[in-house]
Amino acid sequence: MKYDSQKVALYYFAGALVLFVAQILFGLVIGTIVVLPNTLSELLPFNIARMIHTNALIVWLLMGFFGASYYLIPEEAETELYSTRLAIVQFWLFLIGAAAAVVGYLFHIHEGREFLEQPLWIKLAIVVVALMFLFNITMTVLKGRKTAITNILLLGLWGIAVFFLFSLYNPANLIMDKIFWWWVVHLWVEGVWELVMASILAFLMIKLTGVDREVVEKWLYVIIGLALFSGILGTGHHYYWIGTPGYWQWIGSVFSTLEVAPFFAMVVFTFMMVWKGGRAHPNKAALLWSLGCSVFAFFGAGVWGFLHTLAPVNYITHGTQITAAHGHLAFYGAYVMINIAIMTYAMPNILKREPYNQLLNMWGFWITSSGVTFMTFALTFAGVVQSHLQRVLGMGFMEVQEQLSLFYWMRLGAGLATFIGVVLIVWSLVVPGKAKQVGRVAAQPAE
Amino acid sequence: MSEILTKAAARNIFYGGTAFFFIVFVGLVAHSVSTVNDMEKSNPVTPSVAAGKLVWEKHACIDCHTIMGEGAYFAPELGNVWVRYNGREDAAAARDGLKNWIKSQPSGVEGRRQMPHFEISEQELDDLVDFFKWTSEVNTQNWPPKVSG
Amino acid sequence: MPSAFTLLRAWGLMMALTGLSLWAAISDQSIASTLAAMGAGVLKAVLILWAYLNLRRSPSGWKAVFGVFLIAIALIVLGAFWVGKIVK
Amino acid sequence: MSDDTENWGALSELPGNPLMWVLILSELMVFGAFFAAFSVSRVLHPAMFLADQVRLDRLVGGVNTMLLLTSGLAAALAVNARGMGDIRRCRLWLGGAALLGLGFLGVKLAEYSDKAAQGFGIETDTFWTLFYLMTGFHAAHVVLGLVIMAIVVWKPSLENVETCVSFWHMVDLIWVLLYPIVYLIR
Repeated sequence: MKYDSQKVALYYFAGALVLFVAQILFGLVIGTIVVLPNTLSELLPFNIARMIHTNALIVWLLMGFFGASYYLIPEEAETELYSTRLAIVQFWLFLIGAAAAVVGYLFHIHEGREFLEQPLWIKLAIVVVALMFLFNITMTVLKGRKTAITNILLLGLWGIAVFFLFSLYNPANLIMDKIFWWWVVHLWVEGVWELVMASILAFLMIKLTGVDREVVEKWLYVIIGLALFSGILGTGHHYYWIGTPGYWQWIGSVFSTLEVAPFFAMVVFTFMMVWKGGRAHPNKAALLWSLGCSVFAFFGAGVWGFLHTLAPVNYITHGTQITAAHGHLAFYGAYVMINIAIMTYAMPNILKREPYNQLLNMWGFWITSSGVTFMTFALTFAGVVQSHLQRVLGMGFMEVQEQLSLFYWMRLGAGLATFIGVVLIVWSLVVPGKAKQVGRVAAQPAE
Repeated sequence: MSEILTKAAARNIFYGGTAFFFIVFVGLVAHSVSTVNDMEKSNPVTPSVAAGKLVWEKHACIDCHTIMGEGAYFAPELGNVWVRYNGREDAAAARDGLKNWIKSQPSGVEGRRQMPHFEISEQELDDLVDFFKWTSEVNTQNWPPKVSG
Repeated sequence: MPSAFTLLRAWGLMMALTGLSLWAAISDQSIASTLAAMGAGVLKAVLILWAYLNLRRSPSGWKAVFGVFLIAIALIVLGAFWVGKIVK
Repeated sequence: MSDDTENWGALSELPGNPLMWVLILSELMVFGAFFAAFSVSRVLHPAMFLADQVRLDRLVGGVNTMLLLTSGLAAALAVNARGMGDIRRCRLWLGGAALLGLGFLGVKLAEYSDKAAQGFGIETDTFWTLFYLMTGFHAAHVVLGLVIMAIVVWKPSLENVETCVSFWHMVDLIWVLLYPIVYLIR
């Protein structure tokens, strides 16, 4: 860490980790309600717990992106942040807004579109927070060095803000509602978020492998080119059955098949860089998360996405547990892991510690990843069975759900493992390692 | 020097290509929106349908149910619930059936998923049913494959 | 860069192929005209790559990539056509 | 195009900017998928495809093929002129290529309005959906190619001309495959 203002990222990483734990806890709650339906049914209905689970995820990922930007932009732009104070004010506003939303949800104060349940005033507050953030980082980049990484990161972050504006538009016609709801949801996670992810990954590759910036930035352009050339029209795979014309089935099938390509390129990219770089960076855990990120994103977003993206397949699987399986692995691989990777890299630097608790952190990696992987398999099997019974044989929904309870128990178990892994990760990031341990890790020679 | 030029050009091609795909996307969405507007002529969003959608949102129904396959997968699909209740043949019975079902929740049956009790007025219930009826008449390219949803 | 003569020759060939496939398609609807149409299309694609895009100077890896692409398209199209004939 | 500092890996071996080749290869995949989809759909709905395909004018498609091929020749000659340092002639050839491209679009528009007048729209049936999507998406690329040409006429560096013309040839390449598949093979 070269610039004092990078420290402000710590607020965001801390806030993100708190919400991460909350997200997993509420995931356990709804996982439990699925298998033991009478749990909390009066006090905390499924729909409320579910919106906290998903909203906490989105908010903590965004918070991690903000933190990552505050950490890497000064270093890339080679200048202090435009305003540290603004960044701190922005953090508290965002955290208080998120907390207010969650407390409000518990008292049934919410709106009713999936993932966008925040009351209007919170949505407006998010817009204000986003503008503060964008102003701050844009000013920083403008006064400093401009690199491909800052360039693409900024484009991604501005895109996040612009497409969020569509959350304010809620027409009475459900089809129109859905068409533009996807402009937030899809164009975020399969569009501009990928730009943020790819630029953070590129930054980590430069730092961790020692490969030339030139090489990394070229890869970065290839990856994001593939991502947006396929991802924008890939939105078509959400327009199959919502009242839109039939031609979307062709567009969605063709373009979203290509959405695998950028994720594949990311895998090749990270492994090539590590292989070519040949430098043994002392922060092995950060490298593990970076490599894991590209691999899990490829499987979660790429492979599991392709699994049900072709219109004839989606006709049968749409809205079943297959979607849930894909959602869990894709979010974990692409966005959870990139956040943990940058935190694992940056937090020791900010806290002026040697890379510490690496072993614990890597245990966290393996346990969490195994948990999410097992969960994905359980849900995939559940989805296949559900698709067959409900969509081919025409059995009733509740009847089919009873057949799936074994899978749901397995999912809950996997969720517990995930939770343990998450605790390990958070512990390893927050609690300083023992002095002896630090010494031993630091003493390891670079190979 | 030329190195920098190549990368600057790469950036411009990325922007240009992205703009191209986005324009094509916007054009197609604009066309789709016009077909939705055409459809509204035969299946208009009446004030009660619009009010019903607000009831649907007020109680965050989508965080358990799905509608046209989108939602939380915890409770049945409601995009075609009107058809499932045989509303096309006997509208009055379907309306009563749906309203009574909602009013009778939670069932309290042990081991069965519970739908919470919502404070919904008679008027709101009618609006909600109108909303379901409207949704069931949307051309969803024959989705879902079975009436079970 | 290919010489103007090379380009002109490729252009002339492609125009002739277009005329040929058009004539074959209009004059009869047998399998021969299908083969002629698809063959002319692939041949024109090869000429575009070879002369216009100057791929003859590119490494064999790239030639293989485009070759496989064209062969795959031709096989899919003709295969589907053939299956359609059998089914009918 | 490939000294050591400018190494984009295999992409450096192709004429023009490497990122344009990312775009071109993506497009080839997209159209390849559409060609496959079209062929398979024809097997599934032989009667519909036969009845609809008869409505297409093969001659119009042939004329368009020739327009694009000739435009491609002009574009290739523009690269040659630029390679010899003759910027004025390069611009002239590019202008000629663009004019022929406009001619292609004119014919295309006339064809669309004729079909629309006969009542064939994008939602009429699977054949027309695919016809409009494929040819429409291709025509959108022609428009994009014209925009790129305008930019390159303004800034005609060798790399720019090569990049632009590579894209233009890709548009040709797709059309020479699209023409037999959609118009000729019945």
